[in-house]
Amino acid sequence: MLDGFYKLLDQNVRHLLLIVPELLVMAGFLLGLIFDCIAPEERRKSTAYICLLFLVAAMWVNVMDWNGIAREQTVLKMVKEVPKDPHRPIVYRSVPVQVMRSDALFTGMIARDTFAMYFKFVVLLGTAVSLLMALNARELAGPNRGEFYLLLTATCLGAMFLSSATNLLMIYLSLETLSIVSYAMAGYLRQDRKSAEAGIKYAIYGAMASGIMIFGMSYLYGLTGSLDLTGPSGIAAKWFELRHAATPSMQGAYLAVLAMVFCGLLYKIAAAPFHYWSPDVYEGAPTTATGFFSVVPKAAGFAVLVRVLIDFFPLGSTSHFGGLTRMETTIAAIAVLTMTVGNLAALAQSNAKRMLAYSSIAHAGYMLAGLSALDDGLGPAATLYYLLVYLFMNLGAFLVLVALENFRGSCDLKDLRGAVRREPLLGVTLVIFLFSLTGLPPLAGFTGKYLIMVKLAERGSWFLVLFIGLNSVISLYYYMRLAKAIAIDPPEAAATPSEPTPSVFNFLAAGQVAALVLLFVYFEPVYNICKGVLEPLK
Amino acid sequence: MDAFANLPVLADSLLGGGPDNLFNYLLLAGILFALGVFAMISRRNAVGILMGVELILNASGINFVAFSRFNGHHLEGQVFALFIIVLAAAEAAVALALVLAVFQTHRSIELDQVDEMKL
Amino acid sequence: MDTALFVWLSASILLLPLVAFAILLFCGKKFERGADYLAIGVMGTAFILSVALFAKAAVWPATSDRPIVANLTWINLGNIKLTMGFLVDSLSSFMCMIVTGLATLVLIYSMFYLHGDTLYRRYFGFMCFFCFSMLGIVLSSSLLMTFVFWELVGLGSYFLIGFWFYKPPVSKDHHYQELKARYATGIDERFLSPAYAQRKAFVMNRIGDFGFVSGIMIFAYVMCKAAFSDPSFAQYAKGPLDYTNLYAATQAGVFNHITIWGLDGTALLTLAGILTFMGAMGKSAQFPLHTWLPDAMQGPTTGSSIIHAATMVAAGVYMTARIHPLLTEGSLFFVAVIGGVTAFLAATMAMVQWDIKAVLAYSTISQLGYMMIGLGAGAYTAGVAHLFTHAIFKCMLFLCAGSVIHACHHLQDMNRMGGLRRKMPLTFVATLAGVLAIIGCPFFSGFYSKDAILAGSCAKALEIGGLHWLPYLLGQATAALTAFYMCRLLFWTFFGKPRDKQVYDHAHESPPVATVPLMILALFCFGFWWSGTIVAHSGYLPGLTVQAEGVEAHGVEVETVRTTTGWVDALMVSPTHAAHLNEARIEGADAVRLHEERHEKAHTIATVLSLLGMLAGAGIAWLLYGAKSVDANELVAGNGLLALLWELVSQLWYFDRLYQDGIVPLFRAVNRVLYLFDFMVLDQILVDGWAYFIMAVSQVGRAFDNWVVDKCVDLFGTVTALCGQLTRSLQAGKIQYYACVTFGAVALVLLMLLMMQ
Amino acid sequence: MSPTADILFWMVMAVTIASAALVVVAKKILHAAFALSICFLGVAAIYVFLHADFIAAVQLIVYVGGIIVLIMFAVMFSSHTQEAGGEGGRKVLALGAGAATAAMLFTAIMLIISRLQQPLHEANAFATQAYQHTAGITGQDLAAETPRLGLGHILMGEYMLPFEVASILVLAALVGAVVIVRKETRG
Repeated sequence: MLDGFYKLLDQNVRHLLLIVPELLVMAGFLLGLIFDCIAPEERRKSTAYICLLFLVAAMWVNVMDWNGIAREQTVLKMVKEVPKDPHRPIVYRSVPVQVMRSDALFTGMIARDTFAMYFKFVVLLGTAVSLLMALNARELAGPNRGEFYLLLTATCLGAMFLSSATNLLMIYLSLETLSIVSYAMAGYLRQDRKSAEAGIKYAIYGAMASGIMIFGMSYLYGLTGSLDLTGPSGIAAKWFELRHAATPSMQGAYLAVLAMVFCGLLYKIAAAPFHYWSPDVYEGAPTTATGFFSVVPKAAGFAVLVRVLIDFFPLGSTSHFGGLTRMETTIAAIAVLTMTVGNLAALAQSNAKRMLAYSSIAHAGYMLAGLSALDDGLGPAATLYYLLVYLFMNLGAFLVLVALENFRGSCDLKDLRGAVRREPLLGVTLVIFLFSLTGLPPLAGFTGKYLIMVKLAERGSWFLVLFIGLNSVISLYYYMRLAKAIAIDPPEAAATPSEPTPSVFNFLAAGQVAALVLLFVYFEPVYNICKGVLEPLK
Repeated sequence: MDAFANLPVLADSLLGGGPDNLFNYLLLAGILFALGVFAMISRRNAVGILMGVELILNASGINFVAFSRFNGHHLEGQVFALFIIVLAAAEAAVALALVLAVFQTHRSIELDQVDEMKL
Repeated sequence: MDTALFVWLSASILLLPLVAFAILLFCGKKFERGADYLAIGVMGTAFILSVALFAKAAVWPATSDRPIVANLTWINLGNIKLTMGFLVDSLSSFMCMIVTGLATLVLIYSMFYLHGDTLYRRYFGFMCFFCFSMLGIVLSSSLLMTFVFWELVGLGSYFLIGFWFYKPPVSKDHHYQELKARYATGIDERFLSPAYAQRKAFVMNRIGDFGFVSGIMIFAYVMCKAAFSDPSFAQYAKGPLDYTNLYAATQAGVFNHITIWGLDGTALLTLAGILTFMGAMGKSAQFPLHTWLPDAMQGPTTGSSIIHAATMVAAGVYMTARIHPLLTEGSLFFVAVIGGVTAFLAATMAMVQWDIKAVLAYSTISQLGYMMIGLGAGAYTAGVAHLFTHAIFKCMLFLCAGSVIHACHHLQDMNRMGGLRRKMPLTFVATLAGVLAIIGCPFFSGFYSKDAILAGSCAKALEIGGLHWLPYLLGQATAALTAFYMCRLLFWTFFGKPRDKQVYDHAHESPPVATVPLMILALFCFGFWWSGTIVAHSGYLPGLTVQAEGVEAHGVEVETVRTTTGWVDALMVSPTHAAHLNEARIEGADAVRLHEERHEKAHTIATVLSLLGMLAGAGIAWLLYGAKSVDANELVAGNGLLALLWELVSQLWYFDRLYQDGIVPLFRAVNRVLYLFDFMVLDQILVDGWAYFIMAVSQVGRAFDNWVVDKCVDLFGTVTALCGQLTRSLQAGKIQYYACVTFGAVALVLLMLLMMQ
Repeated sequence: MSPTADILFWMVMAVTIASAALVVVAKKILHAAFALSICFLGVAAIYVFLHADFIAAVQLIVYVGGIIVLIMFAVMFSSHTQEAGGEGGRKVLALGAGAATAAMLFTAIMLIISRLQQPLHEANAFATQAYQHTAGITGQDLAAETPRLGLGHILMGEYMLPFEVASILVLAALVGAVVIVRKETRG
């Protein structure tokens, strides 16, 4: 009776070898934890190096893995060759075997496909950059600093699993890993009133959203009898059967169940009306954490959103029981709402951090607009491309903000005035990041917006195109306010002497600017990759 | 109203059958969910709000276990419920730690007074 | 052997200096001390990789016929794909070696020369940036990429010319005025400062680049048009500006199918070739765009030695060599004439300079002219070989000059030097080797390459005659002039009695960090490195067998070729050389023999004449400046014609005056007219008039405004304020409120979905 | 159907719902916490009705034994102030808004259930067909009823990965909670 179980156990252990990046991050977390417990206070900075080492190793393995899957599509497998002539020995030969486009690991818990690997790459990159930021942020300095790096790493692990999750339980679990650890990060500055407030607000709001989501999931499970999304007896397959046999009134109920599930995902990417938490959390959390929140969990959220969306509304089926168009309209409406709310609210902010928080809501709106074009892969591909660009420009902006906050002590616009005089390179790169966030050429922010708008225009969603254009104009105003404060306005008072800015900031900022220019000049291959990684979902 | 046409039918299928009827559990879960929402909105104490969260999580758990039972004993639902409980514990630990942090910084856990950050 | 190895090697060579530049730029504060070691280490590594690349490329079968190309699609414009990538053949790999090797030595030397400079780190960063751009030109596989790096190289040159940007113009330089040194003649001293010189270099190059871009556009247009109109040319749409594609297309006669402005075929190709060559004229300081190079001497001498003598100015020659297969007879003749005129004019100008760097600068221009003669007059290999030999000895001469200048406390006027050979023996030896090389003394490197150029152009002249004698004769005359001015420099600086006691007493030999690179470079001035006759028979260099095989394939006797070509020639076979030989073969053995005989004859003529010229030039220099048996000033004063010529030459043939007092004012005048038009017509009549009109209209509109529009605006403002209030209340800061709104929204959406039938 | 089981079931339902309602409306937060623990006990009993003994046990141990203790602890620690304070109008407003929202959501959920009654029924008809009487069921019946492996095997088999992830999550949450409440050792 237990034979099946042992087989399963065996298979699971073998599958462990296929999630080396995750294992590496996990090892980084655990080793870092041990080190942090035993190391003396002044050596706790090294925790970050341990985590960073494993993150980079994970990134490397991930890229190699990706390369293997994407280029070869085959693996070598030993086969037994029995010759017809009985006198000749039996030979074992390795032959190339076609790999399934999407390998389901751990009995369908996670998928091993290029889509997940793309997002894992983004997530790992974002975490590594955030880790370097955290290492040099003054507000995080203190005897307990090591824990922050550990929390970052644990969040990254959740994001990685979320990128590849294909099972409701796995989605819920990794989403919660992402969330629960984030709450602690938001409330990390326990002496700070705002940080504590941010933490508790984040926790309550997050619990609320995941509550709605799992309530929806329970119905999904009840209806289909499965927790797997894909597969022949999975939710998606069963779902189509059900929908096929459904009356119009049942259609609405099905969509309502699905909408509840999507609540939890939309909350993660801070789409309206689930964006309420984000400005408060972004303002109260340590600036490093804010930069991290605005990129990594959002990327993972988009990963699972795209995956679930495409599972339920496959690409290429232009009208699936009429549901697709309704779904598209819904996404478009959310997108318009999100970008408008984000940009309008950002207009009046006087705190750079909160301004960027609202702006990142708006960017989620742009990306959702790309997702609303589900007829072929191009809309989501543009969103994926935008996400990579967004990683560089938003994280870059926060990076500079952390550096400026280190010696100005605050992110208020009036305190940041004339910062370019003290840090010319960082000031200039911040302006470049802001240009890119606005979507001005010759930076990749332009390409991202352009790709999304072209796709939308192609299928006649002129309304969305118009809104993206209008919103870009609005955003120009407040981005330029920040740029003006930093680059043009004179500094308020005589600069207080403080430690010099670590050169790692200069390096990272310059690297990210280079990436933005490169992604603008050389966008085609990256866009092709984005198109390619959507293939396994089709 | 047309939209509510099914409700009387539901009422029939409810109540009857006691513990053998799936819909009784669904009803209970719905009520707990709604009460949890109610608590989250009307409670001002942070701990009270967290209680609302726990109610919502319990509602989902009941749903899962019920489906698991009536589904031919696929144990997935029970596993899911198990994980919900584990995660609720973890979440409660972090959230209550945060409540203490709020208490230390604000000397109060009435969350409608914790509103420094607004537009 | 796989292409991947070449790609990795090329990419490492190209990107290493860029990485060093980035490190020095972005976290330079940490590298304040170790900037020099970092740059030298990186450049040395790049050199070693270049040697590996060259070694690999040299044994690649029939290198010159089949370069190794690896391309990536850069921009996808529908059917047209623009590419970027590497093109590795013997030419580019050898050039890589030259660039990285010289740069390594120069950087080592710079540790001495720039010691204590406030911008020390920045200097090394700029040098790395320059090397990156230069290697980009060398390795690029398409005209477009060449152009991109071309501009980057210009930028690097701009940085280094203006390296001491804070220096005032020479007319206001107290140090200079105290020394009362004579700089260059014929250049307005008010406009002689690093900051001005860098602008001048940029603008002059821009004129050349205008032609370059036009040429690229003609090529691109023709290639794309052909690819679309004729399916048999469709493959050219992928990388229309790739060199390999361009070569193939030109051979396939693409230009015969396309017409622009009524031009087609050879005429169009000639036009495109000449326009593209204009870029080289700017970068290589060819007549009439040569005036920027002497000014560029305002930069650090070490920068000048690598950029404005050895490599960047040679980029024009390199590019011309790259597009050589595209050049028609007409454009080649143009190249040769420009080269000849440049060589001659620059040599005359060099004769009258008193600034030691200025002499070298004009001589550089003159030598670049030589290379152009070589390329244009059918001596492709000789031209390229001269590029290499010249790079080494001119780089060294500049470093020697730097050593002298440093020893004399930044004095550049040769009038106050003299007799330095006793004080600086090593520098003297190196300078002597360089001078012997540049004047074409037998057994020195310059002799082989220069002689081959003159022989080649003479053969061409013998073959065609007429105006084709012009480049050859100019080159022949220049050989004598070169001997004169270089010997003058040598005698005036190192021989005779010290003319300035104070300077002489102070002079000293440079430390080993400077002299060791000089010695290494001096070693390479000796001819046996470059001579074919010695090495060819030892036969261990792989290039030769390649050549032999290639020639055997074309049916020409191997022995003949061996005796007349060196190993450099064997490697630097012209892309069209094989084709020419093939033509000759088709014409028959007689044609081959005729070809060989003509070359033998030309070789004899050129060698004898240039040796005579060299001896004459050196002899006159000895009479005038070495032995001082004749006083140069008296000689000039005594002869009216000579005085006139002297005046003409010392005013640099009035080129700078012409540009400064003729063309610049002309532009200013045009500018003024346009400005007046702008001001009077556009500003005063159109804009102001419109304003008056609008003001009148606005008076009418005002009443309307007051009563109607203002109310609307007020209304709008009120609505916006209300919206603001609404948004404010939406983000009220209370979590319960957020929960309520969110749950409410969810409930509404769910109900809406459920109500929708 | 066994009437005993029915009555017991309805009683448990009533107690659970009533105590949950008390959580919402109790004036003192301490009372709410007590009500919540009763509610959790009720849910555990519901799990028993659903033949999920293990889950019921876990519910008892983790919720009643753990979370409730945590909550009590937090309440004791922080609520020397009672919640009743503040203006009455605000309180009524909050209650009204909460009630309205909860009612809307409840309606929506009920509508979903009623609309999907048929597919839900089809998918979950197992028990009503095979086990009409749940009272008096024996251990052997349960074993026969679960032909596949038990929860533990499933956790280590099919759900190994979530199991591992959850352990990491709990560890990370612990680190996070400790970091927040721990006293700064310096400054």
